[in-house]
Amino acid sequence: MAQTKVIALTGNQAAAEAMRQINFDIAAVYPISPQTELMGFFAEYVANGEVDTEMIAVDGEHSAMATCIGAAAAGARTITASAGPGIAYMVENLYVASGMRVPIVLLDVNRALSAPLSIHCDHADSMLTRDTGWISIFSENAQEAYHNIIMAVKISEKAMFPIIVNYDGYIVSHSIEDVEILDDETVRNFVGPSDIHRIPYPLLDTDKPVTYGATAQPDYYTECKYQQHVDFLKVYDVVREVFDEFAEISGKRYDFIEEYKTEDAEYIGISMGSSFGTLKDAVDRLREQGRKVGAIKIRLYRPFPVKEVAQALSKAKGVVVLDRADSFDGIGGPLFKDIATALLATENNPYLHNFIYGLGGREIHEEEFMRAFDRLERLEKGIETRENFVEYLQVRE
Amino acid sequence: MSYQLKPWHEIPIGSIVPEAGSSKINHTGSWRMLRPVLNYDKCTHCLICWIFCPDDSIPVSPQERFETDFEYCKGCGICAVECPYDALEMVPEMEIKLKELEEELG
Amino acid sequence: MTTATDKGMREIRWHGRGGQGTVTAAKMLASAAIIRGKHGQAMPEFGLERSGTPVKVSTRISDHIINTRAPVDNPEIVIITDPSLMFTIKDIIKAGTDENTVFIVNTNFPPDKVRKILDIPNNELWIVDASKIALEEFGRNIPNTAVLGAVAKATGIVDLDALKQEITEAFEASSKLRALLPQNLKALERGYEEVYKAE
Amino acid sequence: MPLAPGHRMCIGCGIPPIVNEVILAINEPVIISNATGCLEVTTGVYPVTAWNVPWIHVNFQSAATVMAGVEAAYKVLKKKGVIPEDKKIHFVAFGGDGGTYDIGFQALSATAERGHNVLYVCYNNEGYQNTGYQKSSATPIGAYTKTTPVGKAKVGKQEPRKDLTMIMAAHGIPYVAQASPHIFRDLTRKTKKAISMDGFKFINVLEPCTLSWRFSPEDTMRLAKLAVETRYWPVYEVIDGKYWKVNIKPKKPKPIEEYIAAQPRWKHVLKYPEILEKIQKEIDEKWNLLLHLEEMSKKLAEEEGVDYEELFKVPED
Repeated sequence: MAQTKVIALTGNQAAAEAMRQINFDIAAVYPISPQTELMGFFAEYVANGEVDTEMIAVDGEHSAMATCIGAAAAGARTITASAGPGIAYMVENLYVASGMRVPIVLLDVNRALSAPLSIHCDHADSMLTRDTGWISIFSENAQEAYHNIIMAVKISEKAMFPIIVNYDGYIVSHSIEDVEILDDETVRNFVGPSDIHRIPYPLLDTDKPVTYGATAQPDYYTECKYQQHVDFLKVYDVVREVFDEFAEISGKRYDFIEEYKTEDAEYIGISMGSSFGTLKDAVDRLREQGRKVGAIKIRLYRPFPVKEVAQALSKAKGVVVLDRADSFDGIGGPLFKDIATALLATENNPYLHNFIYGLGGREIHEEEFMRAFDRLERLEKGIETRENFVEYLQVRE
Repeated sequence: MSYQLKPWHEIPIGSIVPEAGSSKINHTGSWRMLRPVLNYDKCTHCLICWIFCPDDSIPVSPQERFETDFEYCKGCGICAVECPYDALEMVPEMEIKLKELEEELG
Repeated sequence: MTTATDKGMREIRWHGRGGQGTVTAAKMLASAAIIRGKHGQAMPEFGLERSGTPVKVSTRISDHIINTRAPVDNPEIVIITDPSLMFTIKDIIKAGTDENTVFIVNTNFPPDKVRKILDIPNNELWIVDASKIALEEFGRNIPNTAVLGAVAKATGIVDLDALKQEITEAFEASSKLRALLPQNLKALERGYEEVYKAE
Repeated sequence: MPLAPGHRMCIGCGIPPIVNEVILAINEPVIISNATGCLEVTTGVYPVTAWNVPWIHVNFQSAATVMAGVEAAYKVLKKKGVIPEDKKIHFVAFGGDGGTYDIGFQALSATAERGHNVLYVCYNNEGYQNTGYQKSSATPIGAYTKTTPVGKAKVGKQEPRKDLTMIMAAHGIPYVAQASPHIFRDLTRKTKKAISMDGFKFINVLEPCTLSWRFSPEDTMRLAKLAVETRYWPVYEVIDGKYWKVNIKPKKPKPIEEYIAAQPRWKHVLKYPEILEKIQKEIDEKWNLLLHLEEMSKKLAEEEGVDYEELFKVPED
């Protein structure tokens, strides 16, 4: 077990600390709120020679990801960070990175998308990445963000897929919390040293010239994608392994999902990111009223923990999915559809309802989540009816 | 242009091509309509044709130009135009093919 | 595999070289059939190939709606617009054909040579020197209109007037091609007249 | 050759000679990045590759940036001892004019400004040839493209071409040059000069396109030569954005009409004296400017006590 110390850090400071300890080879940076100060903190480490990292201040997020792809294919350990519109701008290259199977860590300090412009938190940016073939992990707080970044390096390099670590803009990134920090040596041993041969075809091995990013015609494109598809299914095992290894050094055991009082729960609420704490408080208050409610947090978002979610919902009567992004598709939020799909893996057929909340940084209170449970229960019992699967939780009428 | 189509599990990770120069499997000579015929008497082995050949179809040593590699030569004729010694002539491929066929048929 | 539930559907495959108008010819054939109230389809197989590379185009013509979008794998008719392809991509040309496949070849070779090169001793074979016609009529080796005339005669898939109408409309729509319309109509007619069925 | 046969570039394409001339001039290992375009789409066609050197393509706009990532990785891994201290690698990016003048310009400019040790070579065929010839900002005035057709209201492209070489020189990077593949000794020398300098280098190479300019494939190099002889494509180099040298000065320049007449994409302008006049004016003014810049740099060098001729010498290998 590692030496640890507890200090007060913001989410961005905790992320910068993880980056310092890992001593990434390459960090491509471009400012965008609320990510900006993270790279500012990290730049101090670079300027003071506390890390070896080549920090490249690029001309935009599209270039940030292109730089990362080049560096990662070369054989370097690579990270970048962005938010909201910046994530949208780099989406083209996210597909390239996962298609090339290069390990890269991307920190998404979750932010809403324009228009109207908002620098505040929601998960619309993450939802742009959900089909890109990146592993995606959500963090509830600064502590999880810190841990997730350390684990992400290893997951990404073992799975040979790039990985996104999400944490909520401002709510996590700019709030001070007590964070338990591992000692540098433990972290460095955990991730292992830089070596171009961590990947099978490093560009920098000029004795073995390889071609990255070829064109595939219809006779091969399907095979390339199917291989990616099959390998992405193996990510579950990789994540579990790394979670286990991390438990050994940190004493903190993570799982794909986190269940709260679901054991006997009839009605279950599901969310991701920083709102889960509020959701747990809402569950506690409803439990005080004698209501059988519980909550689930999705930590591993991609690949989606279908089996775990199905198992956790196998006895529920009703499920309310709390989406921090809208899909504008007549069906419901992105997480809602993931949960609906996961329910195909259980015999149980709970009543499913969807609320959109917390858009563009709208603060969320336990009373609002309690209202979501109330609505779910009344719908399930036939006391109320609905026109759509999805409703907004916090809109002024 | 023939290669064995491999199943998905036999291809390298990330659609990477690890075999350098493996395009040699594409015999682009099939595109050729005109064939550069070299007059060895005129050739001074200056290698100008070699540097300008878009298809890497002119095998050379530092001192010598060898016969064009017709597996790959697409027949553009740049070598014939650029040859300072007029040592190359472009002949319609069909004429050559027909002559070969006639010989074969007797 | 193409599953032609439509028994009356005519399936044609073209082999040419980029830059010689093969794709245009295939489209014109389908368009001419459409002018006559039939259903037509022409699908080039796009690759990364550049000018001069072999190109393959599928054409289907039917009295009924054509549902398939697969390339023609077992052509009833094979059209070769560039004679050198017989030497270079014979396997691709022959793929999916049998002794009932009709071949239409643009060449100045005599039939016995074509039969020998393609190894089609008994197939129905039509020959037209479309390149010569094109060179004589408008001075460039773009044999497509002459080949179209030959196809009309050899297969009866469309009538010559429909092709004339189609070519006229297509050429008149383009400022670049307008001036070449009379020569191309002549090439079409000559292709129709000069194509012959080999013994 | 760095580029193996069996690639799918057009018959008579001018790009492979440019690539080979550049890479053959470099004696140490080299890593290539490539913008999407003709070169990329015809060389790395899965499951085979024409490249005999490490090569990466990410997308249209990223050739410079991707190479910056590779170069930075090399730098840091050398510092960390992962790459041996004595291992020298050169980093070269190739892009067409679409990926360089237009969509990749922001990334190119930024990579230049950051001073990555990269040589960027633009094979400039004056249009988007990979997509079937649309106008780029390198397309000359009056030229036909699919997006600037010749009609009754408008005759080809309305604007003169952008001078990217000048723009790159304004970055003040160590080395900028224009070259023609026909003068291969010049391009080879320029490559050697470029890689001898630390920082970002840019060479703009004219690449006559047989397919879209619509000339016969055997004439590619003839046109590359004619472009220099008519002063349409001056062959010159710039050091540190301030010392200019025109490498080839045709004593009696050939008439531009000869160059234009050889290109069916452009030759209609011969019927439009006002366009022809604009073209000639652009050429003359640019030529004059270059000569003045050359004279001024000589004076500048003298003032600074710098040996002007020495500046342009290539160090012996």
